[in-house]
Amino acid sequence: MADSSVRSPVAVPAATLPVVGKSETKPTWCPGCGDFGVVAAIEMALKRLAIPSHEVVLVSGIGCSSNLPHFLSSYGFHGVHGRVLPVAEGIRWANHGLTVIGTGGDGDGFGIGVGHFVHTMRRNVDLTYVTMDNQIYGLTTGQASPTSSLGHTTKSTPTGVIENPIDPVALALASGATYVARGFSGDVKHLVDLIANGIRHKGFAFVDVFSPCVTYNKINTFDFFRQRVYKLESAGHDPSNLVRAWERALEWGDKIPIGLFYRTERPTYEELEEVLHAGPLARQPAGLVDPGPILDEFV
Amino acid sequence: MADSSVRSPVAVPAATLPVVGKSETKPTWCPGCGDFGVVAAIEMALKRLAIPSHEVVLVSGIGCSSNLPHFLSSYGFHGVHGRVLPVAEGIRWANHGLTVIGTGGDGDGFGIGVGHFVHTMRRNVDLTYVTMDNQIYGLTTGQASPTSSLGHTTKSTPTGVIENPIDPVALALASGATYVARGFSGDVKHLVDLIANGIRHKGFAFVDVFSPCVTYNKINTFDFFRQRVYKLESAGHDPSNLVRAWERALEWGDKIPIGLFYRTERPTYEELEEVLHAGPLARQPAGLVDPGPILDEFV
Amino acid sequence: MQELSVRVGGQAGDGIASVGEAIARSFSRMGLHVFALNAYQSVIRGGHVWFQARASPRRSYSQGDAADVLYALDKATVEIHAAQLRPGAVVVHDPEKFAVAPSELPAGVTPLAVPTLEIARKYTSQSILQNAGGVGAVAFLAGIPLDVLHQVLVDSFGKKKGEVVDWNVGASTDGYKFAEGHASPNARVLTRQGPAKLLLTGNQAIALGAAAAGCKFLAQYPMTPASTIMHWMAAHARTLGVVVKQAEDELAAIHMAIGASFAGVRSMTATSGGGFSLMVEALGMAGMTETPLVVVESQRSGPSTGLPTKTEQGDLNLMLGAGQGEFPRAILAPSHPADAYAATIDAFRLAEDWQTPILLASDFHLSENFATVDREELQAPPPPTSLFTVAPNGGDYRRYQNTPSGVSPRAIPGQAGLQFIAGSDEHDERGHLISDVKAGIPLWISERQRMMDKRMRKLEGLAGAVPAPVLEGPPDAPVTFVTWGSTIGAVRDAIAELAEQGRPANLLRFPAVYPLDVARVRPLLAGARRTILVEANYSGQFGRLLRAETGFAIGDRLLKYDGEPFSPHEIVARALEAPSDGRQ
Amino acid sequence: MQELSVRVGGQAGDGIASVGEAIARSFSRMGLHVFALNAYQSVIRGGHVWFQARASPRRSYSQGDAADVLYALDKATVEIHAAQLRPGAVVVHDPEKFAVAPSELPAGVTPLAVPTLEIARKYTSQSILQNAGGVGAVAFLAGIPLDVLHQVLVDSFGKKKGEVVDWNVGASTDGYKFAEGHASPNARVLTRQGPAKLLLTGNQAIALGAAAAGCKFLAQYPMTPASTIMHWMAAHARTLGVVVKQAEDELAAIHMAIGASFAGVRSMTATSGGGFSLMVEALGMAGMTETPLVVVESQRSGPSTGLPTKTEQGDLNLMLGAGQGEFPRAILAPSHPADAYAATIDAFRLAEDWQTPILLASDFHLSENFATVDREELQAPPPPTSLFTVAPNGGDYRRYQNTPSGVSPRAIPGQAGLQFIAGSDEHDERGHLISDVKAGIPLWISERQRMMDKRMRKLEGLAGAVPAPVLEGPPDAPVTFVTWGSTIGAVRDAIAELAEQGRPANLLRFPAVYPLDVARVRPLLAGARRTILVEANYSGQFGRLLRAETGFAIGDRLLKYDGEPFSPHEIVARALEAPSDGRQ
Ligand SMILES: Cc1ncc(C[n+]2csc(CCOP(=O)(O)OP(=O)(O)O)c2C)c(N)n1
Ligand SMILES: Cc1ncc(C[n+]2csc(CCOP(=O)(O)OP(=O)(O)O)c2C)c(N)n1
Ligand code: SF4
Ligand code: SF4
Ligand SMILES: [Mg+2]
Ligand SMILES: [Mg+2]
Repeated sequence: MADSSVRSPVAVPAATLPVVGKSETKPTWCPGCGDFGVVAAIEMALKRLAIPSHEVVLVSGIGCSSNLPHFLSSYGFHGVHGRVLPVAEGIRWANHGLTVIGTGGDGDGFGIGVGHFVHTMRRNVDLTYVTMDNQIYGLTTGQASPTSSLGHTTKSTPTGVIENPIDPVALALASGATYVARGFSGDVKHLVDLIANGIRHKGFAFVDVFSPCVTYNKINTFDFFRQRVYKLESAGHDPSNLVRAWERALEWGDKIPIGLFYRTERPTYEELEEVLHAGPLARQPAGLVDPGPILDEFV
Repeated sequence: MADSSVRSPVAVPAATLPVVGKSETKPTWCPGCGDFGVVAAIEMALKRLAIPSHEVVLVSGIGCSSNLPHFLSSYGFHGVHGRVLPVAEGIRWANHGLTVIGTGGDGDGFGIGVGHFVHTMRRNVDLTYVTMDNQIYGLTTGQASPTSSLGHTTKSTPTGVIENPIDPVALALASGATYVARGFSGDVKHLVDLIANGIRHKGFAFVDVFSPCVTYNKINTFDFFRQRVYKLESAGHDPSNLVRAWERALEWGDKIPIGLFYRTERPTYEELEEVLHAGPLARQPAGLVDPGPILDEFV
Repeated sequence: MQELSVRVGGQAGDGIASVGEAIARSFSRMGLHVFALNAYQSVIRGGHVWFQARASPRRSYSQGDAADVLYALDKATVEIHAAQLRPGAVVVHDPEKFAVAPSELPAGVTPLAVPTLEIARKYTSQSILQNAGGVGAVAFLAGIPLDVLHQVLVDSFGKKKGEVVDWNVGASTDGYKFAEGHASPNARVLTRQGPAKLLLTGNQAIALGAAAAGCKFLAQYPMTPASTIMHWMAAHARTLGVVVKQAEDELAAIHMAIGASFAGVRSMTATSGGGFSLMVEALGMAGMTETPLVVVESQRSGPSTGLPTKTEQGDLNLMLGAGQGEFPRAILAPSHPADAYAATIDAFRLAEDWQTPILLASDFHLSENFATVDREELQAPPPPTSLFTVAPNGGDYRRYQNTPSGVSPRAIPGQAGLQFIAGSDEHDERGHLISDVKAGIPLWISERQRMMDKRMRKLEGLAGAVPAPVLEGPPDAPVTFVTWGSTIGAVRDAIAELAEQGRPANLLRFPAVYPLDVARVRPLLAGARRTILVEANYSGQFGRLLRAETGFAIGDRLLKYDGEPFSPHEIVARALEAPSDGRQ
Repeated sequence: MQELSVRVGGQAGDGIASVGEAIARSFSRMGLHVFALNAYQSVIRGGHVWFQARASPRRSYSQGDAADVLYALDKATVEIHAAQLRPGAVVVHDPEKFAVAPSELPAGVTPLAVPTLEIARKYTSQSILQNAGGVGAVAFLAGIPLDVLHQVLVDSFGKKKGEVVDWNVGASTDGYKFAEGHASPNARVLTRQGPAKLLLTGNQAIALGAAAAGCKFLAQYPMTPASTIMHWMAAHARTLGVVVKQAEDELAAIHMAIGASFAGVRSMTATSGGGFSLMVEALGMAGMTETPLVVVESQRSGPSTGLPTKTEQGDLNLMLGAGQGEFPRAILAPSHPADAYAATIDAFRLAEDWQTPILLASDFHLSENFATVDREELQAPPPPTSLFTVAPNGGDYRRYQNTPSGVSPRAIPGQAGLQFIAGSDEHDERGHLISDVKAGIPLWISERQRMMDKRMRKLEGLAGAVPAPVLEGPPDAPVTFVTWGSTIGAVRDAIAELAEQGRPANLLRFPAVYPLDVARVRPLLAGARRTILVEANYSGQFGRLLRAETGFAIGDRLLKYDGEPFSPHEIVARALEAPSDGRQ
């Protein structure tokens, strides 16, 4: 049987409630990795919103970027490759009092995990998903990712990528996401806004972040993006218009938009799931006190 | 060891080459099922294009609709649930002399299989994918499917669906499909055109077909569609314009467009894969006659 | 054994299951025990389906071997089932549809032509009443009082009463009277035996057990024969306060359940072998992150898509091997709905106590067939204790603390001061990664080993915590059947039959097939005079597991992998045969 | 054994692997045998990584136990590895980076401070030349002639020659000369032994073997330690005419490979346990549709993500159980690159002969480490015969014909007149479904059983067709090690060591772990005087399989699951210990 120490239920005194900060684990990313900007931005966004650490859960898959939860002081679930979103959904539905943020890479989210990506968005689950899109598989030492550009030569594509890259923003628009943004880890301040607003947003918020891999992607570098990105906010873009958002999503070349592409309001999954109206599932009473009444149907 | 009969290689006399027709297996669908119209349309399209049966491979997953390959006289691969497209891709790459058509249901293609759907389209693999979209899980006796409408009550959603349905056409546009069409099994003639043109199309051709389930979907019936569908061909739609296609994809309500939403030309995966320039892989010589030269790199 | 069986056959779409259920429920309301078999094909309309309700005063555990009343909705039914009718049986059919000549039936079996369509037309021109007359006739032959049948029919329409209900009552009365005028009740008819029993399927029992155990979250993707767990739970979701999520696939389903469990609710997923194949990676993640999880694996005939609506116990190897690397798990294998209810409650308790995935192995035969259960067999378990098991202890909280049992204190997101990362990589007691900058460094090499030992140690505890193997029947019987799961049912019935023939046999059954407490199992096997392994698979998977664990090779094997459940007769026959050469 | 080992350590990103490979390749070009271990962590920069090249005139099969030259690129390397240096060893380091006092080293080990950075600055201010001086010094200590080293360095730059190459040559010369002036070569240095040997990893051997066997299609998703199969094949795709597809996930990868095989090309997929977990369902589909398929499963430390860059043999249960229901499979487990080449060729032959999936079990230790192979060991197999094995015979073609061997005539799409459907549902000899309107009907119940028998019969043939177990060493030795896969290497080295100590031992190894020809295996086990199971996993998975198959319980077990490969010493130590109580 389990140790007795383990079985003693206990009241939780919510004494001091520090907000999310750095954890005792130092990031293991390569010096200069784009992901440093993203973890900083998430930390600042959570600080800005003053959400206590113990009410935040960071969920990730596998990849360099997916180590992120270890570097902040919140709860975290560092699962397997590509399954960030179903785990995050399960957490939200079990306790929609928590702030749940999915984090991970482009391979994790748009390669192996793209099916969940599409389905979570159509559900409008109220969570935030931040992808560190470096257009490469970092942790496995440099193969093509679903967002690698045509012609990119990598370990798995020594003669160049021959598949059209996935456009995460277009895919999000097509899948019914209610908050669709793109950031750049070279512009942390802007990124903090996108993430903080995403967390505040009621519904699924997607923030794709250009987060250069300085080790394996010699094409989509900080410089590459610095020369190309422009802000939708300063370009008069109307984020409430789905057709305009689509047009912007298709832009790729000398000018690449970052910022908020689209935002709309739609009831969240949690709002539509009536069982949750009685409060977070984790706090609702569980079990049948008396199976009697329900057994009548089997007579 | 294997039987000797099995090991005797043999030349294949391409004597008489009948085109695709019905097989000796009679469809097992419910009387009135929409899938009858789809199998008829595929048969007619293949007849119109005069493709011999032995050069056609129909690939499917699992579902009522996925039984389709059994009812035609071509080769077929009736695989597992949701994996139509990777099997079809493998077949194409092994022998791009074959005409490969993926078939299956909405659950198969847009539920469990949606990840492959997105990736196959961005690759522009030269195959045709026909989905029998009945907005329900037929073979498992009537649960909600990813295309079931909001509010639809089914065995798995007794209080109504609360997820926004997937829009396969929008998803296809966002994923880079080069031929995106929608048909209705109540209009076989029109459907034959869409499928035949899809097969002719150089690249990935997607034809989503409203194919009512008369047993489990009492909402999206033949009548439902008869009252709503209109043809893009008669509405002056320009299928070369991706933004116009997107606008049409968003239409859903009293008027629902069918026809060709979008078509463009882009090199196919098979064209870009240089190894295939020497002809179908299945006919290229295999094995190392002399490993010697390649071993030098290990010295 | 005293028993009477009614079989109904026809095409999918003919309403066979409703007819069958009405008869079965009439029996259970008479206080009789019922085992009801629902046999169908992987097609929605057409083909051939049948339903058999076997009633008896004492509990019978299987569908039995023969029937006494056959209601044939098409001619094929007569052809397929006639051979399994007992002398004295009657075949009910409508002469307007097809004729049945006595010569087409075995000796002692007679046809009874009932004008069901004609009766139906008395009430309506709609086709909804076709079977009511037949059901009435069957009731007469099977000794079901008309009032019992009527109440069952009325209840089956639920709240939507109206003229259809009246028509059904009328037409079934007509059928009953017609039979009364043209035939006599079967000689085996049974009388009322006291209060109504509950009639439910294995899947209903599992869903009910989960609710009783405090399951608040079920994520599932439809797959026969597991789908009806979701259907039942979805239908009761609001009443029970359970969130039921149909996921986009089984990968998502299990990950959702793991996420929910991590966040503090008892969670479950359910599937069949094909879907479970997609859950293999996540199962190991639950093991590694030490997240409680209950997974129902309802087996069907494989391999691959196989026979989706037929039974088999062919996934044991899969359940044993699921997941790369090693982590603790247990596999419970109930045999009967009453048992399934209790086993599900056990599974939740074990998952939470041991913080690891627990598999509940069912199969088509248990999941989709009906059996009677007494109310007392479905007790509410003690209410689950709080999941919040840990006091905040400042910076020293170790989620994966290395304890003697292997079980560590568990915090739940939302608890202040106890934040940790549940990681699928190897980690230390605090949850910090060992896989990156620590891997391969001497200090951490041994820490990795300690963490493996900590987790795997749970297996020893689990072996004692799971239900123990049971030797049923005379301990010194000359024959011992060894079996597990739903196959136990037919073996029990076979043993009763053998006992009637003066041939004692006993049964060594394993309510939990893994982990085994070898010290407890070995003497049970060693004490047997002749062992016969009975399993519904090709290679005797459980027999192989037993041998791997104990070294004991079971002498004889009766294996079945044609999709059909065992019938008691074939088990009896094997017991009566000479033992084989003992080769395994 | 006569041997000399060089170890290099530092941080990820320091170029350890290139330094190590240069030393290893210098040895192999001297005609020496080499076993080279590449130890890294799941992190791209930082942490601690090392590389060890062990050279010997006779083949050594493992990394051995100790080193004679340590090139330390950081201080941590000294701390971590000093204890494993043999007397006479020298530690090369750059004093500009850190100092090493003799007192920090074991007795008999001396530091050698080499000004590598200073040397580098002579040529360039770029940081690309940091290690060249050190490599030169190591070469001197290890008895590598300067010309050999230079040629290796030049070749390693491939076609992109230029000043960098010259700088490397210059700096390494400087390092060599510096060492020559300040130290003497190790006493164990080895001399040239004839023509250069080939040096390659297990994964390179597998990829090469696949190409030799006629593999034309490889679909894979990156996963350590299988990724380099794809890397090698992709780099040679055009030369070899192989289509290499990086799929969106492992589900797609295996389905693509099955599709390609169905359409007539030899196909393969490769992954590690996590990815293989996602292939479980498809594996059964290949079994059911009788499509040939080769799957490489390169194991790493589990469970779940575990230690992605460390070794283990923990996925055997997974490989045995993968797929719901039952279908034939075989599992080959090579131990060394030479062996891996041959086993891959075998795998393709078996897959095609028996039309079923064949698993090639590798692990990190085999896949990612280097060993030397002689050219003669890598023969081209006889060219594969045509896949088009069937003459058109009109309407009577039966793709799934029930034959004595279980293998049926195979047609390939594109062949006229032979169209059939490969179905994952149960089907008859023609490929028509049994699952829908036929399921459960007596005639088809027995046909289902026959189809199961037909497929499963292949297992009997496979048991004879896979490579047989081998008893290596003196047949009557007092100790018999039982093992499989990459662990064979350390056992072989341990046996050599034991022999030197006058303690004979032998080795029962299983090139194929499944299926086993029990009649052949039993006497081999029964004849052993004392058996010791050696496996890199927690529960002795292969030992359990052996017991399930043969009833034989192996007396002693040496199990390791800390992520590190076995070292010969720990195996020797176990053999010298008293036998345990034989409890398994
Ligand atoms: C099922 C499975 N397949 C493959 C892997 C190996 N793997 C680990 S990380 C990774 C991709 C990493 O790329 P990305 O998600 O873009 O993250 P990045 O490292 O670039 O941040 C892969 C393929 C795995 N862990 N699990
Ligand atoms: C891995 C797996 N999960 C679930 C199933 C069960 N299953 C069979 S068909 C089906 C869905 C059928 O729906 P759809 O694809 O829309 O086809 P339809 O029957 O409506 O034509 C499901 C869930 C399965 N066969 N395999
Ligand atoms: S490999 Fe790339 S993505 Fe990974 S840590 Fe280094 S820079 Fe970042
Ligand atoms: S259940 Fe629906 S989809 Fe399936 S065959 Fe019947 S009508 Fe067609
Ligand atoms: Mg990436
Ligand atoms: Mg459907």
